[in-house]
Amino acid sequence: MDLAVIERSVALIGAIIVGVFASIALKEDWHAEGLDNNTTKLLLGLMAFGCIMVFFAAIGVIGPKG
Amino acid sequence: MTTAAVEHGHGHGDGPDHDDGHEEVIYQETRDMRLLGFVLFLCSDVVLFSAFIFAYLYLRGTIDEWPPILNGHQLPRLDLPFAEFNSIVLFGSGVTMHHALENWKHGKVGRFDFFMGFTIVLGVMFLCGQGYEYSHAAIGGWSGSIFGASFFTLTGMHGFHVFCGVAYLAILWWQTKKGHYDQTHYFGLTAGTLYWHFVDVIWVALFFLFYIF
Amino acid sequence: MAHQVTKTKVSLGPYFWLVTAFILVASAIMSYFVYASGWPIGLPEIAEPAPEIDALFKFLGAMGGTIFNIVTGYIIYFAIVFRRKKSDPPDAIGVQIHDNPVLEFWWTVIPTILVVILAIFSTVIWSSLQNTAGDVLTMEAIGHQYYFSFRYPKLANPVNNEMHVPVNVPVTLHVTSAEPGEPPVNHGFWVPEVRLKADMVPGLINTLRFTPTQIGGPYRIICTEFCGALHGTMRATFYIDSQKDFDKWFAKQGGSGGSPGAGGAAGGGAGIALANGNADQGATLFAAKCSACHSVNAFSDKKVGPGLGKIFSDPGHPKLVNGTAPTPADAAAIMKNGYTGDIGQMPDASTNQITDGDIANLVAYLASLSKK
Amino acid sequence: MAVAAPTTTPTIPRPVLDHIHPEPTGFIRKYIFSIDHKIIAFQYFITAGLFFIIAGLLAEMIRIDLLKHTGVLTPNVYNQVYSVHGSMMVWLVIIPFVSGAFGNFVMPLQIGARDVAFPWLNLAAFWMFPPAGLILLASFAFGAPDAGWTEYPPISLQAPFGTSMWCIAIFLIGISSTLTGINFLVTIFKMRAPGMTFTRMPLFVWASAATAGLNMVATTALAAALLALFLERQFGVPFYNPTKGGSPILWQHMFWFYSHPAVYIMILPAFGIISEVLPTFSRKPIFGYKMIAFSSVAIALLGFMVWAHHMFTSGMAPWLQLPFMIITMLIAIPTGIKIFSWMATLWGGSIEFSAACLFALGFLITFTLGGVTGFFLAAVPADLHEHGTYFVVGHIHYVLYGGSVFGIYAGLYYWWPKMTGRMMNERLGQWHAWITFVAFNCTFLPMHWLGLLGMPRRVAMYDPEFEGWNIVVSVCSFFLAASTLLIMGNMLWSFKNGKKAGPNPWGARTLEWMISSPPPYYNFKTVPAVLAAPYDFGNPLPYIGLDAEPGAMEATPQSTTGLVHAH
Repeated sequence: MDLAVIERSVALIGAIIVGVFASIALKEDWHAEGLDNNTTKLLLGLMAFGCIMVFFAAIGVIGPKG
Repeated sequence: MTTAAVEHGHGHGDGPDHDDGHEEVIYQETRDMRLLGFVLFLCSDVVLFSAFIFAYLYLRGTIDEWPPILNGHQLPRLDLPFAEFNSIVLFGSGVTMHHALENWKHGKVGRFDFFMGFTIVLGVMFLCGQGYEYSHAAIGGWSGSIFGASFFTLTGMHGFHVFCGVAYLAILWWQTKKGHYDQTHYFGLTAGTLYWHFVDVIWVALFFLFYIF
Repeated sequence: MAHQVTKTKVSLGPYFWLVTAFILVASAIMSYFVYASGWPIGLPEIAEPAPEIDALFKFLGAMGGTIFNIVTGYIIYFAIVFRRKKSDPPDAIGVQIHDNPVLEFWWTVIPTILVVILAIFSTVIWSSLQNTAGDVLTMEAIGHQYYFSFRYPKLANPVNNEMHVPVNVPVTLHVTSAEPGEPPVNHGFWVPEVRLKADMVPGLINTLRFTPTQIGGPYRIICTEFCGALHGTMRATFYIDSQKDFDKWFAKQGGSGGSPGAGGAAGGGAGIALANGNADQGATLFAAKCSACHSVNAFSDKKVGPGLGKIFSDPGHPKLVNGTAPTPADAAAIMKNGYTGDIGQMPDASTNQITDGDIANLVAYLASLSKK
Repeated sequence: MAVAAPTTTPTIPRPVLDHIHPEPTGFIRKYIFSIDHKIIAFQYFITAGLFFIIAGLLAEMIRIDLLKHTGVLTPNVYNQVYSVHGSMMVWLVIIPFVSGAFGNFVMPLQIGARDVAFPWLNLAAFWMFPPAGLILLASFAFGAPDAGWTEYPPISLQAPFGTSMWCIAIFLIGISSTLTGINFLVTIFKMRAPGMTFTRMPLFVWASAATAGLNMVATTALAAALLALFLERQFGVPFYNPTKGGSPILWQHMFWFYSHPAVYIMILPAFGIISEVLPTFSRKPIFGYKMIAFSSVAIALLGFMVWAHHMFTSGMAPWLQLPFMIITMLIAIPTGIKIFSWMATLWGGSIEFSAACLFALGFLITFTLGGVTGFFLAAVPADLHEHGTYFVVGHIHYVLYGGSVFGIYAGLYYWWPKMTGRMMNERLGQWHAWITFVAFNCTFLPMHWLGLLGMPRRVAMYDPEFEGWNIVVSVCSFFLAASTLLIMGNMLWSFKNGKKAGPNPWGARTLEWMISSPPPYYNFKTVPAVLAAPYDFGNPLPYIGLDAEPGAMEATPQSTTGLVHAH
């Protein structure tokens, strides 16, 4: 139980940090062209989405109830 | 290969062999092909995971309530808080890897080393986390139920990919020490970064499907 | 392209239109025979929806045949007319056209129209297969390695390898495979004369709906999914009986009189519902209540009363009640009301202290004995 | 790659000129582990050819068993024989032939490349193929797979260890196909000769591209299905076993999601071959180039959306049957466009009945019949009668034998001179074509009626009333097998006595005919620039900067069919 709280708070903070950095990286690369950059943009974007998901899971908005 | 190719170019005396741009052209053309090939490889790998994800959703659709019943009692959900923590470990490694590549591009080798090491450490942490998860996921084991089957198979495949990724990054790191890459010729690092991001994104899907959905 | 389009117009080839006419006429004649004859299947249509499905087959046969005639006809014609002749110079070349938008438009549009027609036709017939209205006889077919068994309502035990249905009674057939304990394997249920088929998948129930229209049989029930070494031998027989014959057969199986299709006819003689009799409980009851006077051997093995081992299957068994060989209904009636006649006497149920439920179980037990 | 060079990348308007490795010396590197696409293609030819013989003999065992309605072999043996026959023909014969052999040999030559993009990957892909075949054959020692080439669970879960070996073998083939697909796609996208726009590519290249895409995407889905089956068989991981909560239908979905596109993996290259052979031998531009090219892609795309038409009877949700039926029927439209365009290519031509051309014509007829019976199977109510019967067996052989294998024969007779530098005996080839065509139809046409009258497939014994037709089928199948000896003999004959082919015996116009036969190690001394699509007979060849082999650029070919007495 305790452990869960710690995990959640770490995840929460981490999600914010990682999400922000991912978004910044995304913004920097936004105008970069080429197959590698475009793929990177797609993947980074999906990863940022993952961070958002973790964020909401950590504050208990999404996830199995009960 | 490039050097061999150049010799061959000389052998047949085609094209501007002696201008300095020649090797560079060969390098760029080879790089473009490898990049396209690598991205196509990632696409087919996506299909591999998609097929198992389809299997998981299909099996999940065959029963009324999830998780399934095993030996009379319903299986528990997985440990969400820990999964959140572990996910952030992996996603964080994605960001550090991105910064490692950026620093390499700008010639900041010291910071490259820092982020590269950071990435590998996080990758290993994630793998250990998965080991912990496996050890206390009380869902009846791999062959117990369709839950265990799909969970351990999918995350196992993903874990295998992460393991390969860590090894790959380590090799790349070693190669940079050997001077395989310079500030403008670093395709290996690009491929490594793409692969690592790919592994992260697969985990995004798995995290949602097994812990949230 | 324009000049090339006009170029194609000049001299399509000698007798081109004659050949075209021939191909079309041949296709028309062929289509006529497809519709006139039993082609392409040529098996009797013993149930709805066989006629509808055959109509689709005939349409497919006519359409496909026509397409095939056109392609083959022109290929042979072109091959003959445009072959390189010995007289031609070795560097002879063909007409240098690249395409013909008009032609390509039409040979894209016409097949599309055909596909749409076929899709609509198929969909209509498909929907006629889906209608669930008015199923009267709902029964179950189960695949085993390597035989079929059939469960009827109000029939305690499944019938093996023989499926009887009354004519003109809509049937809803649930098919599945492998009862618990058996190795689970797929089977298929197919009666070619009905044109319907469903896979028998363990843990899954598929449904076929049809209405027998022709009294007859035996027809083949064929397993169409590979189910093991002897898959090829897995057959059962399928009969469409008149209601009367069906009831007789059904009663023989131990079904208490009246068709299971007749919607809850009074189950069994003396109004006892025999359908849910349990043979095992019957066996214990028999040991306790009946074995003093009755053996479980042939009729001739007489204690106080006759042996009942083969009461439903032994032709030598005397007619007891209504001039027919004993049916479960008769047996139930005798247990209920007692018997007094040329082969002795038997007290009634109240004297023997057996309930209607007991009677159902005993009848089921006797039925199971008679099957051995 | 350790190249220190200026950061500026001069853009030179040409593809990879120097993407060529030095010619190896020494037998092993040259012929066994060569990375030359031509040698690898030969290795595919030989290996797939051997497997073709074995699988053909298995087929004859099937027909021998069915000579008697009680069966001749024991049912267990029979089931293993037909299952391995199907698996081998699909994965070890046709797919390696069309993409491994023809794709490898012809495609790089036709786009003016010196090799495929990743020669080492090519080598690796090939060397997964013979072991896979050997594993599959070795499974006979452990109780070979017996549930057909589809290996439906749950019965395939109860089969002996051979079925696990089947999983491993097919998994290997799958990896090999995926790698080949990636390799070919990159080659076609990145290594075309300058000026060879997409609409100037030969149609076989278009077909190879579509096939490569299918290989790359679909095959990994099969890998997943096989992995799950293997895990369930060996470790009891429940995916398919209904008694442990799995679903047999899941396998059918995952298997057919690959195996229906696989049908197009097998037939699209054959389409490409026909599109090369017909223009050459009717001395005409292919009719409706764009339509044929795009229809290949359309077929490939639609091919992903029809897999469940194999499952109309297996208990999907009924409403799902309609979309799959309709999309399946839609595939008839691009296919029809191809057939009609090929007919129009014949029109007004100067048709030379070489063996290759005869096989191409035979292909048109048999494949059309296969397509027509495809309509029968696509319509759900009709399929309820035909599913799992010999009608399906007849249909699949019309599209795979009458389609793919006829295409392979046509391609063999067409490109053999380019591969070996020697001609085959045309007369013998024409006899081969005619005998094969007749024997083929007599063998597989009656199967349709057998199926409609109630003969299920995968049976070691059957109802007595079908014995007559089965004897006919079996006898004809023996002739069909015998006809294969003709082409084998022809190849051996040509190695010894075949007359020198010269660079361009057929007077064809695609790039591979512009260089000597067999092509030199590096294919093209100088990579030519391409000015137009290749099929304009009568016009000068649309290539510049090509120091062509003498004789290649002549407009007048010497005719080699013997029907025309040239020069």
